[in-house]
Amino acid sequence: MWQSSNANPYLPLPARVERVRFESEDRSLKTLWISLLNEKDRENFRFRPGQFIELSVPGKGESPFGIASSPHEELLKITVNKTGTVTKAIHQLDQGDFVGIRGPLGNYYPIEDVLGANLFIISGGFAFTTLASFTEYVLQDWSDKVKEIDLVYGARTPGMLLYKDLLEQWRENPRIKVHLTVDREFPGWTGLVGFVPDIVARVDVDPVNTYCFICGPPIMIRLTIPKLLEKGISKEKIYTSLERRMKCGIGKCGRCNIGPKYVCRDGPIFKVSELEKLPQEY
Amino acid sequence: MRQDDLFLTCQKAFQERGLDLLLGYEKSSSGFLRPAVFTAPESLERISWDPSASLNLATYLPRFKSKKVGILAPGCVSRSIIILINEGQINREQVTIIGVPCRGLIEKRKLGDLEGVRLVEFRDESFVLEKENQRRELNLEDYLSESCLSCAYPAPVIYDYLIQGPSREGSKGFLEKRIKDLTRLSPEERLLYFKREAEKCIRCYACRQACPMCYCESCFVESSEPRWLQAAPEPVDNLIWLLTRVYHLAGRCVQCGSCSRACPEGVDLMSLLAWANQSVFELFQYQPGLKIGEKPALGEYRLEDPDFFWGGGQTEGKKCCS
Amino acid sequence: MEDFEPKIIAFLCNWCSYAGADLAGVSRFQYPPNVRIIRVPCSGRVNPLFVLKALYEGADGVLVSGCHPGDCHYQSGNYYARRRLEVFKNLLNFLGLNPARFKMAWISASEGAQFAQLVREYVQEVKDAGPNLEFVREKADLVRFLNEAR
Amino acid sequence: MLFLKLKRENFFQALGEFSEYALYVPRREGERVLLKETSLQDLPENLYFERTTGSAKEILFPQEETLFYFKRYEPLERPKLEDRKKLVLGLRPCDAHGIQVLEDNFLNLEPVDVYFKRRRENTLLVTIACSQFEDNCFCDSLGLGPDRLNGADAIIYDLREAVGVLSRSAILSEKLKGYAFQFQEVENEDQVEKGEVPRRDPEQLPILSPEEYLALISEDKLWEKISSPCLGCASCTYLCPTCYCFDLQDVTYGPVGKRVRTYDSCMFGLYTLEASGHNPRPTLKERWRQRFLHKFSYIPFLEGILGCTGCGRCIEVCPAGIDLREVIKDVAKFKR
Repeated sequence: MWQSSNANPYLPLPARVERVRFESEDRSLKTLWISLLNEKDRENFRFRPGQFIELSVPGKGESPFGIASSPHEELLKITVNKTGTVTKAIHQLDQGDFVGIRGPLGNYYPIEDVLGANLFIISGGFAFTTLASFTEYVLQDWSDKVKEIDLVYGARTPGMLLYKDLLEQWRENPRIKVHLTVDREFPGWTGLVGFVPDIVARVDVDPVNTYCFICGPPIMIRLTIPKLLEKGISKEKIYTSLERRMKCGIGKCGRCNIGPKYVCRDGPIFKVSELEKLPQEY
Repeated sequence: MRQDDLFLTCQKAFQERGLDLLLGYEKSSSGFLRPAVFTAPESLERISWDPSASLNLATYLPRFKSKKVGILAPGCVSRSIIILINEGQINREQVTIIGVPCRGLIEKRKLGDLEGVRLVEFRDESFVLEKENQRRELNLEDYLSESCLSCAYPAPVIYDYLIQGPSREGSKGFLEKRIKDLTRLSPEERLLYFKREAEKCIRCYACRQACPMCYCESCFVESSEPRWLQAAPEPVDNLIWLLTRVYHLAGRCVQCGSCSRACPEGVDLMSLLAWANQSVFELFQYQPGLKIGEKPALGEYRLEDPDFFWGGGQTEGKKCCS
Repeated sequence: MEDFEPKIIAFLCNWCSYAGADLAGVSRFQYPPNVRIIRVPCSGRVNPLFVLKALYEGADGVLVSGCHPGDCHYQSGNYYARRRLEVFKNLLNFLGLNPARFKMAWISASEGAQFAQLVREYVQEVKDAGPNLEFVREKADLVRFLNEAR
Repeated sequence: MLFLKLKRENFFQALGEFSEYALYVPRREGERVLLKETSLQDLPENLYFERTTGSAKEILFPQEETLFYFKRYEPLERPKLEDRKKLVLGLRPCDAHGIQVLEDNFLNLEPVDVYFKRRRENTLLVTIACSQFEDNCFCDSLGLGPDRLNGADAIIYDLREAVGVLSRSAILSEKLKGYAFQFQEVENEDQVEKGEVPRRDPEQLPILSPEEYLALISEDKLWEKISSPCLGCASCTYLCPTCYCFDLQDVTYGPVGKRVRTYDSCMFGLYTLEASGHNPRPTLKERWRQRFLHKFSYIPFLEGILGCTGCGRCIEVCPAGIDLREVIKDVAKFKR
C-alpha cells in the first residue's frame, strides 16, 4: 500500500500548490489542489480513496490529510481546517508555493470486497474528504458493479458543507441518493435537518446486502454505529475511518495505535468487527 | 517516631475527618519508601515515614481537587500546602495535614556504588543497608539531600494532627555555602558550570512533575505558538528550560529538594533555586509558604520596593553578586 | 572590537518609553541605530521569556523600559515589572551571563534626551561586551547549509 | 555463529584490528555512566564496565537526529546520514535485547528507517556477559539471561585467563580468527563454554500471553490502581532500551531549516492530543496502560519478542518509586 519513489520514508516529495479555494464562509476550511513536481514521483504516486498524505510546510512541520480527489484527477485535493501551527501556515499558502508530500499512506476503502452490494456512505463535518473521493471513484469506475448508493452527509450549517460543486452533480445523478442534512434549522435551507445518526436511522437500506462506510468526528462514529446495528447490518459490513494524532504516518513513531494496530499503517479504515477487540479509545 | 503512633493518628484522621484518601508512603521491595495513595483505613497498616521518603507529596494535591484528602507533611510539605492554598489550587478545609517529625531525607544518588542494596532500618543517627547479606551502618548526616542540610523549617508549619518524634533542628548552611563558592567564580566559569549541568538534562520533566508548585495545565515548554524552545535537548535550550522554571519558582519554592532527587541525571537544580529564593528574600524580605493568605512575592508589590532601573532611584541593577 | 555593530532589542512600554523614544526622534536627538524597538502595552507585559528568546535567537542586548513608578497608565504594571525583572536580572547575573546582555530602565514620555542618552550608553556597553556567543542557539549546521545553498 | 577463544592479551591486540572503528565503552562521569569514545590503552584489564545510566539505544537512535535540510520555497534537499564507523564494547545482554526490539521496529517492518539502518550497519555491538547483577535488574526473572547474545554482533565471556567470544558478525569473526587459539562453528549458543555466569534463583515473574494482556485493556480499575502514584514524567521512557517513540519538528534559520527527530513519550499529554482537542488517552491510567501493553502485548504481537529487557532502569529512576516487577505481579494477580 505504501509506495514512495525514494528510499527515505521521511523525505517528502517536492510539490507545489496549484489552486486554492475556501470551502466555508467562515474561511476555517480551505481546499488546496497540489501537484507533484517530479514526473517520476507522479508516475509512482498511485493511491486509492481512503488513503492520506502527510503534507509538509517547510519550516512549520507536517500534518496528515485525507486525499479528497478521486484517483483519476490530475491534482491532489485536500481540505484543511485551521487549528494549529501547521494548518495556519497551510492557510497562508497560495498558488505557486512549495510544499512536501509523503505518501500515499494507510489502507483504503476495499471496493473489491463489496461488489454487487448496496453502498451506504455516511459522513459528517470536514472529515468528508476521503469519502468524497470514494463516492466520485465509485460513480466513475464501479457504478455498474454495485447496486444502490446512498450518501448521508451532514454538517453544522449549510456553509460548512464541503465540495458543494460535487454535491450538486451527485444530486442530479440518478445512480446515487444524496441525503444532505444540517444540525439545526437554517434560513434558506431546504434539505433535511437533524444530526447524521438520526438521519441514518431514517434511511431504509437492505440490511443483508449493504456495506456501510463511515468517516466523521469520533462522537458521530460512536453514535452512528448502533443505529446501523439496529437496522440489522452486521459488524462485518461496516467500515469506519478513524482519526488519530499522527507524526510519521508509517507505523514507526508508536503514537497512533489502538491496541496493537497502528491507525496510520493498519488503518485508518477498520471493520467495526475488528475494532471490537480493541480498547474503546476512540 | 513510633510506627504505631503514625498508624493510629492516620486512622483517627481518616475516621474523624471522613477522608476519601490519604497521601503517604509505603515500603518498596528494596526497603526504601515510595509514595502511596491510601483509600481505606484498613490499608493504613502499610503507611510509614522515614528519611528514605524522596517525593514531596503535595505535588499530588491538585489532582484531587474535589476530594477530602489527608497528607503526611514534614516542614517543607506543609509549606508547599500553604502556597497551594494561597494560590487557590486547593482549599484549607479539603486538606487534613498530619504533621510528621523530619530528620532530613536521603539523597539516593549519594549512595553511589552501594547499588543493589536493601534498606533495613533507621536508627537515631544512622541507617543500616544490606547487600548480599552483609550489613553496613552509615551515618545519616553524610547522605542527606543538599536541601535538607540547609532546611530552616523541618517541623511542620501548619497541621491538623501532629506526631511527635526526633527531628532535625533548622540549620542554614549547605546551600548558602554552595552559593558563596559559586559567586567566587568568575561569571564565565559560572556560566560554563551551569551550561555543563544543563547538558546533562534529557528534558524528561521529572523535576516539573515532582514539584508541587508546577501545576500549570500547559507548561511554557510545550507551547507551539509561540515555540520558545526546541524539543531537542540542546545545551542552550536546556539552560533556558532550567532557568525559566527556576524563575517561575522564585518566591514560591520551599527548597524541599523533591525535584533534585527526582532528576535521573543529577542536574544541580538546588543552586539556582536557592539563589532565586535568596534574591527574593534580600530584595523583598519574603519567605514562601509561612502564612495562609499571603500573596506570592512576585504577585504583589510595595511602593518602596528597591529600584535598580536605569533612571530610577538607586544604582542600576545592584547585584546580590557581581 | 570597534567594528562590531550589536543587535539590541528594546521592549518599550507604549505609554511612556515608546513616546519618549518618539520624542527623541522628533527632537532630532542623535542615537545609534542598533536598537530594534518592540512596543508592549506595559513593562508589566514583558515576560522574561521574551528576553531569553531574544538572546537565544541572536540578540546581543535586550533593553526593557517602562514608565517611572507611579506614572503607569495601568497603575501597577511597572511595580510588578520592577520586582519581576529585578529577580530575573539577579538570576542572569548569578548564571554568569554578562550584565550587558539585559538592561532595565524607566523613561517617561517627556524624557526624549534621556532615552537618547540611555541608548548611547547601552550600545557602548554592549559593544564593550562583544557579540553574544555564550547564550545563543546552536545553528552552525544551518548556517553552513545556508552558505552552501547560496 | 563462530565461537572463538583467545588469550586475554591476544584479545586486546585483536582490538587493534578495528582502527577504522571509533571505540565506545561505558565510562563513569560523576554520577552518570555514559557511552564515551575512548582509546585502546584505557580499556580495563578485567573488561568490567558499569551499566550505562541511559540505555544503549542512544548509539543507534539518538535523542536528537537531523533527518534532512530544506530551503524554504524551493524543493527539498539531500538527507544527512551518519557515516562514522563505531565499535561499541562493554554493553550488556539486556541492552542487546533492547537493540533487537528497535531493529524490529526500524528495520524489519516495512518501510525501513534509513537513518537507523545506516547507523546499525556502521556499528559493531560487542556485549559482555554480566559478571554481577546491578541495582533492580531482573532479566533472569523474565526468562531472559545475563549471558544471551540477543541483538548483539558478539558477546564476550570471561574464562579467567582466556576470553570466549561468540560472534555472529562476519567482520568480527574474520578479524579475531587470527588471534584465537581455538574456534569452531556452533549452531546453538548454549553449547558454548561461558565461564561462571552469575546465577540466582529468582522468583519467575508471571508473564501472560499477549492475548491475555490485551484482554485486560478495558480494566480501568486495574490501570487506575497501578498508575495512581505516577507523576507523568518521561524519565522511564527516555531511559528504557525498548522505547522508540519519537517526535518530528522543524527548526529554521532564515530561509533554511531542518527536520529533527527527537524522543517523545506516551506519558506526556501532548502525545495523543488531537487538533480537535479530543485526547483518546486523557489521564495517566490510559498512558500507563499504553506503556505497559506496548511492551508486554503489542511488541510481542508485532515482533514476537518481549518488549521489556529486565534492565531495571525504569525502577531505579522513577520519582514515584513504581516498581515494574510489582506491576507485573499485580496485573497477573488481577487476571486470576
